[in-house]
Amino acid sequence: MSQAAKPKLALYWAASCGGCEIAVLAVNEKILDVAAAFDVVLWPVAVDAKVRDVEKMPDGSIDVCLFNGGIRTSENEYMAQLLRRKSKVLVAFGSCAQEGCIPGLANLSQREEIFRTVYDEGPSLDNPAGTRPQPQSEVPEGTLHLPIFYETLRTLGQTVRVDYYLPGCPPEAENIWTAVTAILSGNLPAPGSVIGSDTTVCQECPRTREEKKIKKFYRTWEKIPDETTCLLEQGILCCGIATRAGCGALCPQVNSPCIGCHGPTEGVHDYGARLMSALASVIDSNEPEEIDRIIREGIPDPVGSFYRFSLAASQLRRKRRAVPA
Amino acid sequence: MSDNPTFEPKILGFCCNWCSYRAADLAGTARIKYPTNVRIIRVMCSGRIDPTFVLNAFALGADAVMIAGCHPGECHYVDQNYKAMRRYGMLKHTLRQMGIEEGRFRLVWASAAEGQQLAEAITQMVDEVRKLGPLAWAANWQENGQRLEALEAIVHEHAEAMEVLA
Amino acid sequence: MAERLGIYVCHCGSNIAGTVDVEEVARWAGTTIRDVVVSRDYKFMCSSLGQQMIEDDIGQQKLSRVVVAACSPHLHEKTFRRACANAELNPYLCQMVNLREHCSWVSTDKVAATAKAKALVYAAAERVKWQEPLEPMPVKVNPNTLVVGGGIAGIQATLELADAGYHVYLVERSPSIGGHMAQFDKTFPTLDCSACILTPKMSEVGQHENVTLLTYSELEEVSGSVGSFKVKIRKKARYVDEAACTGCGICMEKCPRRVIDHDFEAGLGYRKAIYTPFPQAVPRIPVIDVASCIWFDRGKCRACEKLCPTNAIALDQEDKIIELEVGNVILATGWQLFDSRKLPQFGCGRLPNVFTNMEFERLCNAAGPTNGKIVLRDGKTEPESVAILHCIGSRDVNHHEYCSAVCCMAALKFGHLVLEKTKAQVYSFYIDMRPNQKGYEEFYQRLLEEGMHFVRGKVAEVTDATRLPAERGKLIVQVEDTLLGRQRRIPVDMVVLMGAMEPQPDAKELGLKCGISCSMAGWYTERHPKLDPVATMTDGIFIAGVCQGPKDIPASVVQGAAAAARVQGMIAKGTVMIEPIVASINEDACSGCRICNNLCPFNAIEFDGEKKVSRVITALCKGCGTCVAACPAGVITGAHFNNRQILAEIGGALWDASPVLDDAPAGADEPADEEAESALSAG
Amino acid sequence: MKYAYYPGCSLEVSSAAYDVSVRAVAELLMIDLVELDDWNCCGATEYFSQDELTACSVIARNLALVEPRLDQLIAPCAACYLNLKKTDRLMAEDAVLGARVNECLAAGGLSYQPGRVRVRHLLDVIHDDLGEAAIRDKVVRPLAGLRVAPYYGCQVVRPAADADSSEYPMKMDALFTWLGAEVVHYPVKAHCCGGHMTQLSESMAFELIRRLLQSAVESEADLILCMCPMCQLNMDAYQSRVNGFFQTNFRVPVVFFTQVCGLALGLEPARLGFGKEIVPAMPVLEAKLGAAPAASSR
Repeated sequence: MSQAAKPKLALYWAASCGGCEIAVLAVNEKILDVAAAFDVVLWPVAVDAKVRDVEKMPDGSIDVCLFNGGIRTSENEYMAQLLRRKSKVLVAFGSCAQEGCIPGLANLSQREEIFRTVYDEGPSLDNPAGTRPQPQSEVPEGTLHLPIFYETLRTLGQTVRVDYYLPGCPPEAENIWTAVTAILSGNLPAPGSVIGSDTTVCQECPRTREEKKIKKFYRTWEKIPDETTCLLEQGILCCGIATRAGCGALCPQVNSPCIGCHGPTEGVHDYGARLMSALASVIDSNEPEEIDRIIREGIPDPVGSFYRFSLAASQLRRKRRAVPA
Repeated sequence: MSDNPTFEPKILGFCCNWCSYRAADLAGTARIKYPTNVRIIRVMCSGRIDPTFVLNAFALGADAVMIAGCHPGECHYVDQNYKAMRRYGMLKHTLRQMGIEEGRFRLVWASAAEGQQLAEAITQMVDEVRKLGPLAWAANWQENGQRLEALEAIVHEHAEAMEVLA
Repeated sequence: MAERLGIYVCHCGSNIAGTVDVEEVARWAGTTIRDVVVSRDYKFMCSSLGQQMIEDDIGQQKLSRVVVAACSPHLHEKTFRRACANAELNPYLCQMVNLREHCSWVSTDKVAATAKAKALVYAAAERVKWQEPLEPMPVKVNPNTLVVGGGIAGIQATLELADAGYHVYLVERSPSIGGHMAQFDKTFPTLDCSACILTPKMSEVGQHENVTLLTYSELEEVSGSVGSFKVKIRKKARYVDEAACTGCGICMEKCPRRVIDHDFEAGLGYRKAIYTPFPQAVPRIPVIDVASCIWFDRGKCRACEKLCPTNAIALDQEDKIIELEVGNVILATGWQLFDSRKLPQFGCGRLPNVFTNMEFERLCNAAGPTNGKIVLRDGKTEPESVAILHCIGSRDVNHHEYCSAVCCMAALKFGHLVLEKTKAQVYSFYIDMRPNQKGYEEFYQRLLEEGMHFVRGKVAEVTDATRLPAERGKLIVQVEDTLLGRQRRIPVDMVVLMGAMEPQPDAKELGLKCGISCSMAGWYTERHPKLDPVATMTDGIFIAGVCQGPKDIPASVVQGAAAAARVQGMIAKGTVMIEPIVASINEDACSGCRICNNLCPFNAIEFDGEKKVSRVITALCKGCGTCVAACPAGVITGAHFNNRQILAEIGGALWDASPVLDDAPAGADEPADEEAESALSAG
Repeated sequence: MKYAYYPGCSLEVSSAAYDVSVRAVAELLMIDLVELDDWNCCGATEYFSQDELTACSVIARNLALVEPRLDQLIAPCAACYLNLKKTDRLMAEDAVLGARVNECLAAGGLSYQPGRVRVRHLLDVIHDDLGEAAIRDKVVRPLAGLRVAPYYGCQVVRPAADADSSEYPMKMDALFTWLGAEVVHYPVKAHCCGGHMTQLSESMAFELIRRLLQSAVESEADLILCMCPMCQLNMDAYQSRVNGFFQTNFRVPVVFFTQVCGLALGLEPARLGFGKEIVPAMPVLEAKLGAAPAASSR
């Protein structure tokens, strides 16, 4: 198979932790097959290719681009636009690109708050001058620019057209491999769809399930759940009921509730809404006051609990910016 | 408080087929007047109301959302309105954290005979939301003007870099 | 392929057009909403011409969806669905917009109302695009009927059905059928004896081969729906074996415990601890009143048991729950009498010679405690003057605002009976005289001629505080005679309070069991106050008699017959079509989390332990959609109310609210905004 | 139990007996009365017929004087009771009036939030807040054999029906049954006592008073029990003139219910203001109950 004939692959890392990059390597020796199968044109952490090389390529000349991370800065957005233009198939790789993930929870704060924490109040900071990065700074050689930090973190899908989504924080190696081979073999689902199971984690969860009634929600540190029965039935907020299967119920297997990194199943408009609706429905009380108490005491941080991975992709996307006093 | 007196809130109302929707019908037949701000959507039961609908309404620019069902214990489907009550509590809790005032999301009960009561509840809510002012949710997503400049700056710098190389 | 929408905006004469600019709405819809191919306004859409117009358009314009903006779907949805069906368009592809009840009638500002109307139309148009063709589900109508309440209305309904050859289960709470009518002496305006016209009907019910009579029984539970209800009846322990009892009456004769009869005799007469309410009771099988029976009180006696010739006494009997299957239910649960002690100024319960209307009925009744003699509380003195006070508890903002309908005529009847049976003067104290049915006005005239005195005024008080020697020992009626414009004090020997009819105390509870609602006053709500008075909002549940509102015997009989006729119609049809609005679970995607399992009050969701998935039992599903909203995986769909449809409706309703963004993309998976694109294409 | 106390002018002079007996009985029943400091006129009938704002302001001042820690005010005089209640209600119903009244109060550095103070009558406090058991338990000298006619008048029971039924009140009847008295059937218990008619048309006033006395005599009552200074004054002070006017010879003692109540609770007549009435009550009381035995009295 000649070099030229190899399909071109690009991997990019925007606003994310880097776990996705490691996940790619977690396919272990198969990575060699990847290398053999593809001509990797861009992968900042692994190969020495420059953005300008990409810019020089004709549009649509990259066959597959695995894009991880959300859109937090103007640079992220620029790269997203660029890689969209240059790629035939753009894959939102992992939770950050798909629905914002943990960085998306920053949408609960105002940009100014974030800066204050990062540049002024961080315990490890020494910044008496209160220096902040500036989008523009004049130097003898001329004007230098830094990317600007957006008010709101957006998902890749909210920024450019995305062909496929690969869920997970990070995606599991085997799912990555399935996706890659699918792309290679060319038998792909409809554009815009998520490559993964169409049911939820419960199906992969070995625990026994009964009808549900919840009188109190426990936080994970509040009790050690029994190993065999459904965590939710024990009052532990397990997101498995609403979360796309594919991980093999990793967390419940080790007696820890699903936190929802695979996001919602097909056709769901708002992941958190599914959880809220389902959990509220099985609260075992008809007294408004008691209901409020059960919710307040058991779920002190509702957004963090229901939208841990999907706030940026949720219908409201972020906390209100001009919050009234 | 709204600084704009001419502000007419847009409120979405969800009514159950058996009690509250009929209460609204009764308000009509009895020619009871109330503000035009509420647009009613019919579902079979308040138990059908999915938080997704409420969030969707807010995201699409509703200033407030009202849910109306049969009185507790009088649900046409025995006790499904209690599920609505629970979801209301849950969603209210989340909306608080998202910065949406309680006055913008209400759950009211109205039996088929309570056209007057429903009309009053609507009037009251409209007044309250008028005071709260517009919500205009999507405005929260806007970046300030710097965004396009910044993108252009990157494009420009990269272009320069190319020239240097060339 | 894009849908082809037709939008039809109704003027409803001026009902809608008066407040909403309907031409504008139609014009706007035609030019603004995507996929609309025709948009018309018309004077009366529900008229045959209006329907014809829609049908023609569907044919000629190849419409695939229809939106009718007119009145409440509860009024005309069926009409327009039928029109669509006539034009071979699936009826469920038609959506109504409630412009009249929800917009024009409740608004005054035409501009605002028109804007609201547009939003409502937009919502329906967006929704209807996602609606799917559905087929109603046929259900066989069980020909058996349940009638609740053995008063005259229930009796009439029962006999109509039974005579037509259909089986009826008649459930009556008290030991005998007959209801209040059995307590009366004469009936206005014809003055024929109540018992003479009622008892034959009662015994006919008792003997009818098509009637299963369940007295001393109460409706416990109703499940299922039109055509196939399942009902549970509690048959209270009678302590008498109905099969064995011949109704000879020896037990009642020998029972040593005599108690005041507060029910049938309104406290004026006595009955035994084992009793039938009255001699002509149907069935003639007595019951033991546990509260007054010596055996149940002290554990001795058993006289009835010892003396019963057929050993029918069964002191160890217990309540029984009977389960029945019926196709339709008729509620004829009647009324109770207003407690006149709530108006202490009239002395009821305080001044001995103040009587309630029911007490007076018993006084007049030849079979009553005084054998029909009208006498004072002492049981012997004939009154020389009688005052009859109208509107006690009715037409009174402190109690019931409604007019109790029958009291005027009953008062005239009482007046006549007093004049006929005694030499007394009779006074009627009324607010308005309302004898408004066939022969009633004539009866009023007759009483005027017979010399009954009519004083127009609401009585202030009835007191025994006398001022003049002549007043000694009398009851003084203090009243403002509004025709004379004078205060008057009228001394009388006897006062009769015309207490109002009020809803049964448990009417609401029973209504809930059957899924029907009560008016603010507590009467059952009919489907339509004028055009559908005996049907209710719940198919297969009908109402008849006073439980629907105060009315007299003829009116109750009419309703009983009407309800029976409606039921016969259902039975004749054989099958009813029920709305295909049900939930369904996509089993391939269901993970068996079992959140939904506990949510259905009708047990329509079963869990398949084998496949580990949940499943909806369509026959039991009533389509509330609670499970649809609860499913965390979003794999339950509610027919005709699915997420797509409702979200589209929301989007439409807010078409003018969604702000145009100059910056961030409006929604997920949309290409970035042009500005940014262009900025980049510079590179 | 602590209640604010508003005696009103009558109880200082013409109806002093009411005041002392109210205080004595309240003390014994452990009803702690905190008299308003610097209370003023209740407006009587006149103020309201003059100008509503003035009337409300004058009356509201008294409500404003109720200590923050207290939320109930006892006013034994029927007129005071009615006016205080009426003012509170008007202020609540008409926000504008409420605001204007508060402007006036502000001048004196006071303010009143409608609904803050619940105006009560001692009768319904004893009947509702203490109740049968507590009262029966306190009786040391049952009123056995004493035939009393409870008279309620108009202002306490009308228009506000919360103290007792406005059509046919019964709480005093109940109280005196608990105290062991024979409560006679007194159908005119809520009829008119003539009120100010004594000043406008004696003939009418006297006829109204006559009816009350007449009914008491017919039901062989030993005395009439009042809860309003005006009623007591009309029936007691005018009784001889009524006799003169109608050629009758009524001698029906008319006293305040708290006075007789006090006797049953074992208080000495002296502490209950007996002797101030014009038709003396002691003779009949002693005849029926025996001379107040010092031993059992407190």
